[in-house]
Order: sequence, then C-alpha cells, then structure tokens
Amino acid sequence: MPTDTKRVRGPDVSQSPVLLGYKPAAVLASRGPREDGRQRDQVDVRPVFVRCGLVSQAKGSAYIEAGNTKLISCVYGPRETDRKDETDMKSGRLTTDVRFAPFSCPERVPWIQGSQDKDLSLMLHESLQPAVCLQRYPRSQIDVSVMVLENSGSALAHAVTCASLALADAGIEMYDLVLGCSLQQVGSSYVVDPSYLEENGWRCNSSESRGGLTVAFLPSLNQISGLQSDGEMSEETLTAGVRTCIEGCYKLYPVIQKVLTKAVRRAAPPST
Amino acid sequence: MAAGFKTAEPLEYHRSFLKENCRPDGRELSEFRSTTLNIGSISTADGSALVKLGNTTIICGIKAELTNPTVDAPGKGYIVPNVDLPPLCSSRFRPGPPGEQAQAASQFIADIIESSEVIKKEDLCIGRGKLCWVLYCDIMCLDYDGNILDACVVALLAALKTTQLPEVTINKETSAPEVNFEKKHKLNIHRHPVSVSFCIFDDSILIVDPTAEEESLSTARLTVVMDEEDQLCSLHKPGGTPLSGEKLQECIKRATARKGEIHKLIEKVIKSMKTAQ
Amino acid sequence: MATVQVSEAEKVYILHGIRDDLRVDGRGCEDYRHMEIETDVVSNTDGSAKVTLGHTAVLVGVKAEIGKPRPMIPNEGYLEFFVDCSANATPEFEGRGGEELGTNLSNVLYKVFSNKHSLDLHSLSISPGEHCWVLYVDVLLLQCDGNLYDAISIAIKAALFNTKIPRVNITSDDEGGKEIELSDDPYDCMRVNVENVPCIVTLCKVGHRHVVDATLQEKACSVASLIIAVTHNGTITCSRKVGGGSLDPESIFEMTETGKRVGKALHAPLMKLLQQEESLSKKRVRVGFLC
Amino acid sequence: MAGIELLSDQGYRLDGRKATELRKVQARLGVFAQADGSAYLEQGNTKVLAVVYGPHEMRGSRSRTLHDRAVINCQYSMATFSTAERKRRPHGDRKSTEMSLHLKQTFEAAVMTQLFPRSQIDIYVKILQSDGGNYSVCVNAATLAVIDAGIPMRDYVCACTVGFVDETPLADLCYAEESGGVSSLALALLPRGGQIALVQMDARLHQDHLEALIEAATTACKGVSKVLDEVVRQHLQEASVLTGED
Amino acid sequence: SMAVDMRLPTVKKTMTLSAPAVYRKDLVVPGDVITSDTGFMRGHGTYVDDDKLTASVAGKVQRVDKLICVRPLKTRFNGEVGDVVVGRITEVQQKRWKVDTNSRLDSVLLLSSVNLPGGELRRRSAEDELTMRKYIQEGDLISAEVQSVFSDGALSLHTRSLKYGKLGQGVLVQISPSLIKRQKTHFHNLPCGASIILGNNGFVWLYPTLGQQDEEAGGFYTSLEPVSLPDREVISRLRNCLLALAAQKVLLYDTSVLYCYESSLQHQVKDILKPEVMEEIVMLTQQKLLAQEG
Repeated sequence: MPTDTKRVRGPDVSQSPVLLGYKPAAVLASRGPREDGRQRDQVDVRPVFVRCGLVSQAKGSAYIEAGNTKLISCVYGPRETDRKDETDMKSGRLTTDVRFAPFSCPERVPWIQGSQDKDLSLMLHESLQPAVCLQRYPRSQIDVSVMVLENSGSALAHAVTCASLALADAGIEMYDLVLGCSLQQVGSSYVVDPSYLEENGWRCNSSESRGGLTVAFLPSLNQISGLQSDGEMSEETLTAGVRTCIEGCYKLYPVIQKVLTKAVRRAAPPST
Repeated sequence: MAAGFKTAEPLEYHRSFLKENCRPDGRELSEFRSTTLNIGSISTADGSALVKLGNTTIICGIKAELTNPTVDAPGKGYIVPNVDLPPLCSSRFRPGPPGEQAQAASQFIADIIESSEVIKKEDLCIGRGKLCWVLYCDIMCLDYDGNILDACVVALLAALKTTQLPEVTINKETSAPEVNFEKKHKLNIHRHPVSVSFCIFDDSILIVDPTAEEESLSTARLTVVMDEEDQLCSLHKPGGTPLSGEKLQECIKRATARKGEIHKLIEKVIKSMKTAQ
Repeated sequence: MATVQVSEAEKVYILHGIRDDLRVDGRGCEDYRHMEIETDVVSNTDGSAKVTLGHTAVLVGVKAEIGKPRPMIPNEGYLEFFVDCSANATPEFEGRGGEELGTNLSNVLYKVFSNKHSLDLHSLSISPGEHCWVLYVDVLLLQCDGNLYDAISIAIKAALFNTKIPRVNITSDDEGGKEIELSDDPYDCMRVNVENVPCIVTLCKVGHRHVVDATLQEKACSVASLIIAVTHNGTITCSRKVGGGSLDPESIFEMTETGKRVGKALHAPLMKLLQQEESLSKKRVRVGFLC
Repeated sequence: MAGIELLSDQGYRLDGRKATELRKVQARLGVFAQADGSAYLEQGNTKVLAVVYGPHEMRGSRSRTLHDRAVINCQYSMATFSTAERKRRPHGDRKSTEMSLHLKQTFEAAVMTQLFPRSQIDIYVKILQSDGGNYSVCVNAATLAVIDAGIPMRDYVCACTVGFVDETPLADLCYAEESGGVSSLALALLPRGGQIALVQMDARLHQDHLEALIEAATTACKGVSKVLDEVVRQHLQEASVLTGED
Repeated sequence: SMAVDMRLPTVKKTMTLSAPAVYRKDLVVPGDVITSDTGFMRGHGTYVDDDKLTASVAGKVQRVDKLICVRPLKTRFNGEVGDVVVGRITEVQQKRWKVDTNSRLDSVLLLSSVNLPGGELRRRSAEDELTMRKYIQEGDLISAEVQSVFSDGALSLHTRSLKYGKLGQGVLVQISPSLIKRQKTHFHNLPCGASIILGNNGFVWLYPTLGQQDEEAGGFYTSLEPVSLPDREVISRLRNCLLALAAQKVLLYDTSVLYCYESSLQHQVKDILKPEVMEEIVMLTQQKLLAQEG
C-alpha cells in the first residue's frame, strides 16, 4: 500500500468486526426464495428510484437507488481536452471515473483507488462510448463520474444506467440510452439484479458452480455495448444469461424514459 | 440583460444586492440557506447522515473497525476524519489525491474533534493496551455550492449520533476478540459543536453561509465553531482583510443562535426516525 | 496497445478478405498464426514460459512465496497477477505508458481465475489461517503484434505447468509455535494441476464476421472484440467485450459459440506439447533467446 | 568483510573462477523483428534483452529536440521476476532512473549522434535475470542492439564491473560478490582507442588502488569486446551469405 | 474449422554453406580500419579517425570509384534523389503532408509537389488542412519519388507523375531497406497476376494489377470494389513470400520474388510462414537464382 500523506491517517492495520462475527451458516442457500423476497429464475429486478439533475454544479446528473444500492453520477463538459493527439481533432474524448465511497461496502474501502475501481471505470467507459456521439465534440472532453454511495449488489449495471441518464441530462448527444443489468448464476438457477450477498456469497462455501454477468444494452438500437462475466458458466447459461439481462434492461426502460421525459420537461422553457 | 450583467460583472452584480441588504438568492445577510438532514440512509455504514445546505450536499459515513491502541495512549481509541471533494461535486476538482482545500477541510474537522471532544477517545477503548475501536469518519461532498465546512460539521455530528457499535469482548482464554452483533450500543456524544461560516464583502459587509460564488468574490472568510455550552471550539480566519472586534462579536452572536437551530434539527430528525420505526 | 495505422482502402481490402475467409496472410477466420512455446526459460523463477505468436512475444515467470491467507478464505492460497507492458515491446509503453494496458490485462486475469476450479487453491494452503503459498504470476510483454490475451493465457498455463513449489515441513516447538521448513531437495516439490486452467480466445469483429488471433491491422478495422476464457471442458470462466464499439446480441452469441469451440480445442495440443517437452527434459536443447 | 570468503587461498572465487576470469558471455543479434535493432546477451547468469528504436522523428514534446544531433533516450528496467526476491515494479524507482541516465551518458559517448540532427534514438534494456554487473551487461547488450540497428558508432562500447578484494582486483563480479561487500567499479570503454565512456564507483577505495582497478577493468572490457566482436562477425557472415550481391 | 500450430522452438539452422575459417574481408564491424590510403572519400557507415578510414557500422564494404561506404544489414532508409518510396501520411500541416518513409525523420510532401486533379495546383482553396485532407489524409499510403534532401537529412517527396500518388486496395509489407535491390524500375506487373512497388525505403506495396483505365483515373480516386478471390490469393502468397525472403536475408527484386512465388506453389498460402516451409522455398529460390546466373 502506498502511504497516504494527504489524508488523516489512522492505525496501520484495523479489522472490520464483520470478519470476526462472520458465521458460515449465514451464507445464502441456492434454493428457495431470495432474502428480499424476490423470485429466482425470473427477471425480477428491484424497483428503482431515479432522479435527474440533483447536483447543481454539474452539467448533468442522476441518482439511482435499487434496493440498498445507491449511486450518483455527474457529467461535466464538454470542455477543451487536456491531452491532444490526432484522434482528438476528429472526435471528442470520454473519461469515466467510478469510485466507491469508503462506507459503501460491508468492509471499509480505502480512499486510494484500487484496481477494482479502475476496472469498473474501464467497463463503464466501454459501455457508454458506443452510445455517445463523440464526433460531435471534436477537441473536447466529456467527464463522467460515478460515486457508489452504497453497494448492495449490481453496482456496475446500475452505474451504467445512472451515467447514461446523467449524460442525457447534460444534453450530450447520444444515439441511445444505455441500460445495465446483472445476473448471478448458481448451479442451474439464476437470480437477476443480485444483492451484495448474492454476488459475493459464493466465495465462502458451496461446491456449486457460480457465475456473474453484467450486460450494458442500447435498447432502441438493440446493441450490446458492455458485457462482462466471471465465475463458471457453460455457453448455454451464458447465452441465456445475456438474453435474461437484455430482458431486465427492457423492464427498466420505461421507468428510465419517464424520468428523462420529466427532466427534459423541467429543463425546457414553458411553452406558450 | 440581468443574466449578462451577472456573468460579466459578478462582483458588481452582488454589490447591487448587498446595497439593499439582501443577496441574489433572496436571502438576508444573516440568513442561512434551508438546511435539511437525513440520517441512517447508508446501511453499510455504522452511522451516516446526509446534509443539504441549499445546494451544497455533504454525506458522512462512520465505519468502526478494531485495532490495537498505541503504546503512548493504551487506553484510547482512534477517530480518523477525512473530507473528500471528488470531481463529481464540482468542475473545480480533478481526479487524483486530495487537493489543498480537501486537505485543509480534513484538518479543520480533525481539529474540531480534538478540541471539542465530541467523543472521548477513552470510550473507544475495549481492552487497555490490547484492543480499541477506530472510527473512520468519511465525509464526502456530492454538490459543492459553498460553505462545506458548516455542512460537514452537521453531517459528522448527526452521523456520530446515529452510530451504533456491536459489543466486543476479549475472550479470556484465547485473548481473541469476540463480537456480539445482537447487542449494540450508541456512542456517547459529549459535546455538540456547530460551525458557522461567514464571508466579508468589500472589507465591511458580513454575510453568513456563503454560496460558492459568494466565497470566490469575498475578501475574507471566518468560521466560528461553538458547542452547546457556548464554548468556542474553533475560530478560523484564513487571512484576508482584517476584521473589527465589533464584527467578530456579531459573528459569535449569530453562531450562538444557529447552534440552537442545528441542535433542534438533529433532535427532531432522530426523533422522527424513531417514531417511523 | 501498440497502434498501427491503416488507410480506408486497406481497411476495405482487409474487410472483404475476411468476408471471403481469406485473410491477408492467407489464414482462414479461425486460424491461429504459428505459435512457439517453451518452458523453463528463466531460472530465478519457480516456473516460466515463453510464447511467441506471430511477432507477439510474451514471457511469464511464476514465483511462489509464503504469505498469509485472505481472512475470508483461511484454507486457500491465492494468485497475484502483474502484467509489465515494457517499452521493449513498443516505445509507446515507455515510462508509465504501458501501465494502463497492464492494469487492464491483469484485471482480466484476476477474473479468469476468480472461480473454484481454474486452479485448486486448497493445494496452496500450508497451515490454515496462518500460512499459504502465494503464486506471483508475472507477465512480461516483449513484443506486441496483436492478440495479447490469447498469447498471455497460453504462456500462463505453460508457466504454471512448469511451476515447482518446494515441499514444506511444519514442525511445532514446545510452546505451540510453528516453524516452516522448506525442502532443500530440488526434486522434492509440488506441482500445480493445470488441467482446468482456461485459455483466452479473443474474437475480433471485422465487418460482419469475426476472426481469431487478429493482427494489429485487423484489429484496427474492428469496432469491438469479445474475449472469452474457456477450460478444456468448455466452461467459460470469463467473457468481456473490449473496444469502443457495440455488438448486436446475435453476433455475441455467434462469437461465444466460436470462442468456446476454439478455446476448448486449444488445450489438447498445448498439454501434449508441454508433456512432450517435459519428457524430453534433459535431452532437449534450451532455445530461449540464444538460437 | 564478514561471512563468505570471496577469494580462496588457492586464488579461486565463489563460482570457481580465477580473479581475472570473465563469466561466459553468449549473445545473439536480431532477436525481434519489430524493432530497428535488438540483442540478447547472457553474462554468466545475468541475462538481458536490449531493443533499439530509431533514429526516428522526435516523439512527444518537441522541446527536447536537438538541432545538431540525435537525442538518446534510454530506459532501464528489470523483470519483476528477475531477482531472487520478487520486485514490486519493473522501473520508476531511483536505482533504475539512475541506471537509465548512465546508459544514456555511455551511448552518447559512442553513437555518432551528430549524423542525425533532430532525431531520437531509443535504447530499452530489460534485465530478465539479475546476477550482478547489471549495468555492464546492459551496456554490452545495448551495443549489440545498436549495431543490429545499423546505427553508426565510433567503436563498440563494452563494460565490465570489477571489484577489489584482498589487494586483488576481481573481474566481472557476480551478485554474490557484489553483495558480499566488495568495493566495486563499473567501467565502460571504447576498446580500440581505449577511451573511457563512463566510470561509476560508489564504494570506498584507497586512491592507491584505483589505477590497478581501472587497469583490471580495462583488460576485462577488452576481453568482453573480443567476444562481442566474434558474435557480430559471425552474425554478419551468416546473414550476408544470401544477399548474393557483389 | 479452426487450426492452431503449436510447437517447441527449434534451433534455427543458419544457412552457412561452410563454416568460415577466416571472416570475409569485405565484412567489417564498427572500429575496423578499412584503409589508411587517404585517396578515398568517406561515404555512409564510415568515419575518419587519425587519417584512417574506419567503419562505424557492421556490414559490407562497397566501393564506387573513390567513394567507400559500409552497408549495414539493417538500417533506416537513407534516401537519395530519384529513389522510389512508399510511405504513410502521419500529419497534415499547412501546405504539406508529413510522411513516414522509415527514414530517421518524417519526409515531407509539399502541396506544390502534388498534381491535384484537374490541374488545381496552387489553388488557394486547397491550401488549408481541411481541403488537403480530402485528397490525402492521415493513415493514407502514397507512392512517391525523392525530390530533394533537406539539410537535416529529411526527404522532400513529389508525386508529379502518373505512376505516383495515393495507393488504393492492397497490402503493405515492411522490410529492411537494405534488402531492396536497386533497379531501373521498382514498379512491376508480375506475371503471376499482381503488381508490386518495391519502395527503396523497404516499404513494399502489393496490389491487384489494374486495367489501363483504372490507372489513368489514378492519383486521388481509389476503387473500393471488392478484389476478386483469386487476386487476393496471389497477393497473400506474394506477401508471405516476401516475408520469407526477408527473414532469410535474400535481396528482393522482381525475379527473386517471382521465383519464390513459384517455389511456394506446392504449399498453402497460410503455411508459407512456418519455419521449415520458409527454409525450403527460400532454398529453392536460391537454387533457381543461381541456375539463372550460371
């Protein structure tokens, strides 16, 4: 760990009481109903609470809450780019920054960005880029940041949705919205929009093979802009999983559209 | 016309309001923006609070972890406060390590915790010389529209007041810590500091709770921190134009009134949470 | 990534060739370039391998060190990945230029191995909660001619096959303290079972088709690729879309199918080669970089 | 000098060499096709890859451009697995920055940079296995890579690390000797003219011994140059057979 | 159907016909004295040290009258007036393009050295970067001739002949300039059914042989019609043959390329780059070349 001289430092090592109080029995069963009462093997996404334009300083912003997963995303720019190379002359540059608040997960997340944040930033970038009309913004840079305030699972999927809403709220030209959906495969069964425990429980027990999948989807263009899976899946479960996630995105679509319409109406001058 | 004036000559624009004893957003000189408080919204934190001061939004989450006390202070725990100004909250901040302003804010909060003794560090000791709590108080700005310090202090105080720690005992035989999540207790809050910040325009006009724009146009700033027993915990004036004793008294008077308002707000919100449960 | 420029007309030529299943170098869409594999090439490591694919050259070193198990999984060891995109491969990587790509590559490797079966992590346990083996898998990129993921994954599998971890004796003293003793005998060692270690296949979408083992020129004509890590029995342990474009669901499914089929087929020849090399052992002249 | 005996009474060193004996040097030119020049060199168990790009148009900031000669740009780095104890990062630490600078200074003395105004020549060296004399082995490998790139040099630059033990200079130190507390000195030489391109000594040494040590280093460098010469001529011979042009 | 060819590396056989007892005298290394005779002029790859003409690169000594050069096996392109080059545009600037020609500095193609379609030369409207990009933009390949050499060694190019200009569909192969044999013409329509530009700078361009008409439309228009499969196969085979020849350091010119092409016909195109196939077909090529000479 690089030492951090620009922050108030605590003791060199400390341990979360969660680790001491942890009981293997608490690990989730792979059968029966889910802990929050949702259905297994169905496209049962958590209801989302979404708002646009909450942050006064940003060009565009969005907040999304799905169960206890809470994220906020802001968009700044287009502004003149920091770096200049020849591709910048023809099209704009999109930057993404995903961070987890230190208190967002069961174990405290250190301030210094880890490789997980960088990985998520990259995946967010690749998921959003195909949807943004970057050639409309030559020599410019559009900055998207996402802060995960609480991670109760499916953070990347919701980050994608939240960030694309913030981009739309900022009036950035886009070919389509981007929606995200995750899925967790447990043996032959799956759960959609998994919670934190459903995502991470496998690390501690069970011999059943598990896999995680996140899809970013452009609903009206029917294009997949982001895909990431890990764990163990067969080709069939992966393919079925992708289809399920697309369905999950379509479930989200009307809600997101409604929020966006509302935001646009609010921003537009009253018609006479 | 007005919009053009506002952006082209921002200082003149503000002066034109101050002459009339009011501010562009309609406030009087000694009026705070509306303050809202939301507690316990982050379930992954042991205590949390979200404060809005007009547009300015601050969230504070408390995470408690176990560690060994230092040799110098075997009977004390740690409190580690950090303020972060992520690029998300304003275009003035870039990704990377904390800038000067964030570092200064962290230090300010650390000083208040130290001087006011919000929490006695002795309360965080579990086994003398063996085991204690470290309270990570992570404060983050989500919308930067001026006067983050006042909002940070409210968020910190409210978050600490809602923090609950599980019971931890040291097993006599194995000398390993054991955690009982069934039994939780609240932190003992000894003092309730409240911060009140001012800006001075043209070396003479004093306004309270400045917006980001007001901060950037002002000639000096002042922050007063006071607890419920009217003890000053901090008086912070980072340079700028000098201030008369008379003005300073005025500030302290305003702070005394504000302190009561904040205490009431926190009590009210905590009570409403309890009844909601 | 080392970038190459391709003119619009060259792009059209490459695109039509792939459409007709005849690539610029004469390959069909699912053909790999000539690949050379050699293990045991660096002696400061516990296992190593060098792979060249076209002009792409990768060197992997594995070092086993004793560390502390992760708190949540006290009875397992773990892997650490590091990818050094060195300036040797291209001047673009000088200074911190290769860092971003290196982080991206190592993040994918963590995902590829983030499951219960890719490697038996229990076998890396020494004493639960106290000591375990940590395998540092260090990838050094020496030349960059496209298709890094596939070359790296094959080199990793080969290096892990080659890895020999010293046997450990644990003795307890009177006060209950434990002492770890490493075997001095170089032949008294533990091998890692690499049967389930996946290989990565990168499918590069060019026009309406996709190709495996794309050259840099082909990659420059592509909007997006799908990388997919496949074990010998066809289990997919990681998949990911990379690149700035999007793909329609049907092509993702087609690419997944190809990826699984191709990935599965990589293991048998690789294992055969590794075993053949091992059986030759002392008779074999080490080639390394000298010949 | 605690612990190990670096020179036995019979005059043998830890690895069985005599005091002035070099480690076995083996090398190959043109190991990579994509670079302008490349070479691999083993000196005992120290193994190095060197790659040269250029001379080419200046990259990045043009402010570094020199109008009367080429800029030589070096990066020294070590594979994370090159040392007995794993390295956390390949370069960017103080030691490797210093090494990069020394390499740059060495090659500025040998390469005819004045022939390439406003250009840049990149020399990248990578230690694959580290067993002492890292700087010297890098110089030797880089010399071959520069030759492979067809970049004009006044002469080879050859380097050797030497040490001083029991009043005896030891040629071509290995790691055990370097870390065994020997006063060591690295010298880079243009062997034909005998010009010194770089000397680097950080250890304490009585001034009376310096001459002997430099003398030993010079001899060792000339020894190395013989081997490099052999390698280059062999390479030329092999490669020229087929060009079939007279 | 997928194909993968994995193998252990083999010790590369060097094709030395006989082990040299003595090294050839015409092969020198840096620092070797070529002559102490002061009557010679020093050319590339040499310098004068203490009145002695000394080699600065490893390579073969070449004498042309009083001029002595050493030609290294591999080097960046040292362009001379009249050389044919193939290059890639790296930058569009005011009134000029920068071109990568594998030289030590980027070459320059001045707007005034280009025949714009319809004789629009020197038209003001073409002088801005945007308009220039319509004709030739970053990434495009061109063939051109070296017009002059600037004092810093950078090359100035021109395309003022119908045979030069922007290149269309085809394949670029990059090899060392020292492997390109100097010939009267570097443009060939090979009898096997494709055309080749052997740039002196080591950039070799392979393309389908065009009809007379297409060629005259030349300059800035490039056809994006698909190239036929048989033509592609010929081009791919030629590409791999070029790489095989270059790997074995055989000089490239129309005859050597053609012989290699013919020698390769018994193999599939994609197999040509396997080490043993390369060796075999280059050996056959060598034999044919020797037979032709003898």
